[in-house]
Amino acid sequence: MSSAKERMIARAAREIAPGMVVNLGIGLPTQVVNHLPRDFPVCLHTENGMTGIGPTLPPDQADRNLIDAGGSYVSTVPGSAFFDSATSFAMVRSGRLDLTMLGAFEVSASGDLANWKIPGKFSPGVGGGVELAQKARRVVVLTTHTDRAGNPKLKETCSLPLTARACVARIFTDMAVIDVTPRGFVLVETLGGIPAAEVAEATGAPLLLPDTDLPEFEASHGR
Amino acid sequence: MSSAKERMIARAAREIAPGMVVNLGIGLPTQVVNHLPRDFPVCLHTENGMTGIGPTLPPDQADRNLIDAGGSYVSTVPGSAFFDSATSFAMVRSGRLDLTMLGAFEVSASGDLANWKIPGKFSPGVGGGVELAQKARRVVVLTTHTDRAGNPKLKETCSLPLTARACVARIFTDMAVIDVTPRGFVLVETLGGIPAAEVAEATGAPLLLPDTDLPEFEASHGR
Amino acid sequence: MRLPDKSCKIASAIAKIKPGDRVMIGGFGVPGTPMTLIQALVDHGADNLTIIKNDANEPGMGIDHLLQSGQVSRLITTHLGLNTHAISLMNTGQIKVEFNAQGILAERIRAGGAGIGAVLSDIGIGTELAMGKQVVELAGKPHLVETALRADVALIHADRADIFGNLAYVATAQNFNPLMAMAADCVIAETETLLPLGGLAANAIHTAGVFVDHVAELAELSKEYAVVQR
Amino acid sequence: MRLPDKSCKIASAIAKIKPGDRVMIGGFGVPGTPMTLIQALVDHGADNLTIIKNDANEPGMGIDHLLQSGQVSRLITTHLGLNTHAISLMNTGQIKVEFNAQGILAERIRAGGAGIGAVLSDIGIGTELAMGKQVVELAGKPHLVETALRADVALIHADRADIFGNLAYVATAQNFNPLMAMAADCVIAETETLLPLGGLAANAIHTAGVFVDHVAELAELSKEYAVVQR
Repeated sequence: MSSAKERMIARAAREIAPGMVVNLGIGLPTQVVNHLPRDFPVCLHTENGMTGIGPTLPPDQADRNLIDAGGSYVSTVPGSAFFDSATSFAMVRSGRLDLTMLGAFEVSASGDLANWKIPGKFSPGVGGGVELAQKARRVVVLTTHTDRAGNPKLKETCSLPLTARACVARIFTDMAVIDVTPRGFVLVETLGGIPAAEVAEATGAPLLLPDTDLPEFEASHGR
Repeated sequence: MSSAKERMIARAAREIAPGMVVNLGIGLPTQVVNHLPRDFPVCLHTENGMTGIGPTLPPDQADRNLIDAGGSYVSTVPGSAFFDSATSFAMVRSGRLDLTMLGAFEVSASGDLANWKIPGKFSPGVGGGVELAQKARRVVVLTTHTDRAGNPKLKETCSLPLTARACVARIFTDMAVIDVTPRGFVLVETLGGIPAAEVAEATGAPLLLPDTDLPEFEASHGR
Repeated sequence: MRLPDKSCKIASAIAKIKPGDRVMIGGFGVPGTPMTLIQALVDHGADNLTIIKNDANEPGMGIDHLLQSGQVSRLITTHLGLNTHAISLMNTGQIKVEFNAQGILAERIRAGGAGIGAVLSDIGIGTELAMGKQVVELAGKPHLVETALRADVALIHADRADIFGNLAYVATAQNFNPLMAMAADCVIAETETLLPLGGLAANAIHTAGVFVDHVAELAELSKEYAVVQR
Repeated sequence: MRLPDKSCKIASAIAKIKPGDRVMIGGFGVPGTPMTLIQALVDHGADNLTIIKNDANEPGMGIDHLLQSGQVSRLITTHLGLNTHAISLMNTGQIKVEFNAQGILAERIRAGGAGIGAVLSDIGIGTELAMGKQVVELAGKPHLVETALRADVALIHADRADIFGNLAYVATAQNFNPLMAMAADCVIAETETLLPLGGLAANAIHTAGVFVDHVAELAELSKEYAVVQR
């Protein structure tokens, strides 16, 4: 993985405050867990029916009945609990998730998220993403700033089918940290010396600058 | 208890077929269990969250956490299960109760049941009775044929607030067994030599006679 | 990663309850009724409460203490049959009582806990329980809109718990507890035994700790928890 | 009183499935998927089935066998991401696929199992998931009517069971199994271990036997139950 992506993931890990209940979406978000201190007080939730996820395991150490929603073999921690799918989403919809980190195809300047369908190309179904996006108390996105063709993934409005409207609070990319505010995208931090103008250039909607100096990413978990 | 009531209860016990799931309402119905053979294959359900009820226990043998919906201390049998109140009524509403036996203030000739409220006199709340009456696959009633003042409890229409409409299939009284049919009340059996005319006299709606000879109650469980 | 510690003192947890709050209280009869949390709420004194509980216990027991102390203005319940005192307060207009069919009360609370707005049910159609309720046609048949119930605080009784708030119940002490433990902004559980993390088997947990905000071990079981002598 | 014995042979239980039936199948990925019951349904051959399952497993595993054999005409699911074969059948119109949000599929099945007509939910409002659904206002806010789902038959995988059909699951093999085990007219469970009555602790049962019609012990675990090597 590129070091920019690694730094993005490490920076996103700092979004997790002690005591939170957190769901890490499939893909880049799952890797955030590797950047948490070993004794960090947090409860990880997976929508297939578990709280208290422990480290992922290689096949030879795996329990055939113990996976996360992405199909990875995981482990327990002291205090883990198992439950059915209705209970799992009861947690999500009733507001017991403090934070979810999701991937994205597109995010709009009003916080709309599109991450489940590209008509004619990719339509595997929505899974648990709609409820996570719509109901977690805070939704942040981890994504490359642009797609493989260099087109911006942060846009004025989404062109793809939506996962949920006005749900994203913050976006971590391989270039910057960007907040979604009532005024649109606001640049919070840039990555390792990338000029703000370059971030704005790669963003498909106006990018406001904060009044204060822009900090740069710190890669370590600063607590 | 009068021997007529005892015979009514013993006769009602014969309504329970092997393999059934049965809920016995508070009062007379609860006593039906005493008339089942010891090894009879049946699953008793109580709406406060248990299947596989065993015999009631005196206080000195009771488990403080193990009661039925009427507050009696009960016991388990091998295979008993405990669950929450939502699951308990899921069983009821989704049709997993083969039979419920309920008490009654009034039953109408169309099978309406009133058993929870006497305005101005008695209004403790409906409890689980509505769902049992409306959703058990078969609802039978155990009741004295008349109230203490001698007024019929089987009537053309109910005057008290209803528990559920058109739910009662059969009524066991201290005088007779009576079916609720599309044509109204039909006498099925009489108790110990009571003439059909006397049963009809005590009934507040037309009582049809079957085409065949009327059998009398058998008190023993005839299997 | 380790799971956070939510163990607490009962009085400090109960102190969060404000006058006018909606309070769910577990239990069906004695089993599962959090007698000690109820006593702490009496000591705390918050009034004008709406209590949501299956039944009103018996005179001199459980939530009857809250009725005696005048802290309750409204009761959402299914049956008061064993508490003549509660029936008397209702009949004289000193408390407002809303009766629900028992399974519908359970579903409404579960819906609140599940983040669902309402359930559509045909229970009570054609009876006075249907009065005043919104009706929606479903496949040509009328259904009642049974709206979700949530509370500010839920008071729960568990048999065993760990310090993250994972709970296990026994026998018929389960009843409304697992439902109410999902359906309040602040969930306070008393437990007969409090265990360290890992003390409960992950497959035998009835309420996941994610739903629970505070858990307190009972120092002793008062006589109200005992078998009722009738 | 004793509880009835519901133990059975798999083939005779599966023989009750008819062409055109709606069949719920537990599992999320491999854990909890009743691989042996699925194979028996392939052997049985009933076609034109509507399958209700969280996901379509992977090519050559689980319900993909039913897709391969052409027995499925419709699939109600949440995600096909790991089964390219299922996606291809969908894209070429050989099967109809209805996607649900995962938690809404769970609630719809639970509602079917709970004898509830529908739940009202705001999930998916403003997205294409809301298209074609009845809308009801609740406290001034639009909610979608998510109708209950029931099936003719449910196929369930348990870790342990007793002969009355009380079931217990392990780890993340629970998922949709306890919900589907409530929501079908005929519920068939396979179990890794079948115990006599009393073999399961009454407090640690996940699905009460009242919901289950037939229970069969697995003679062996095929390789499809094993850890997937990727």
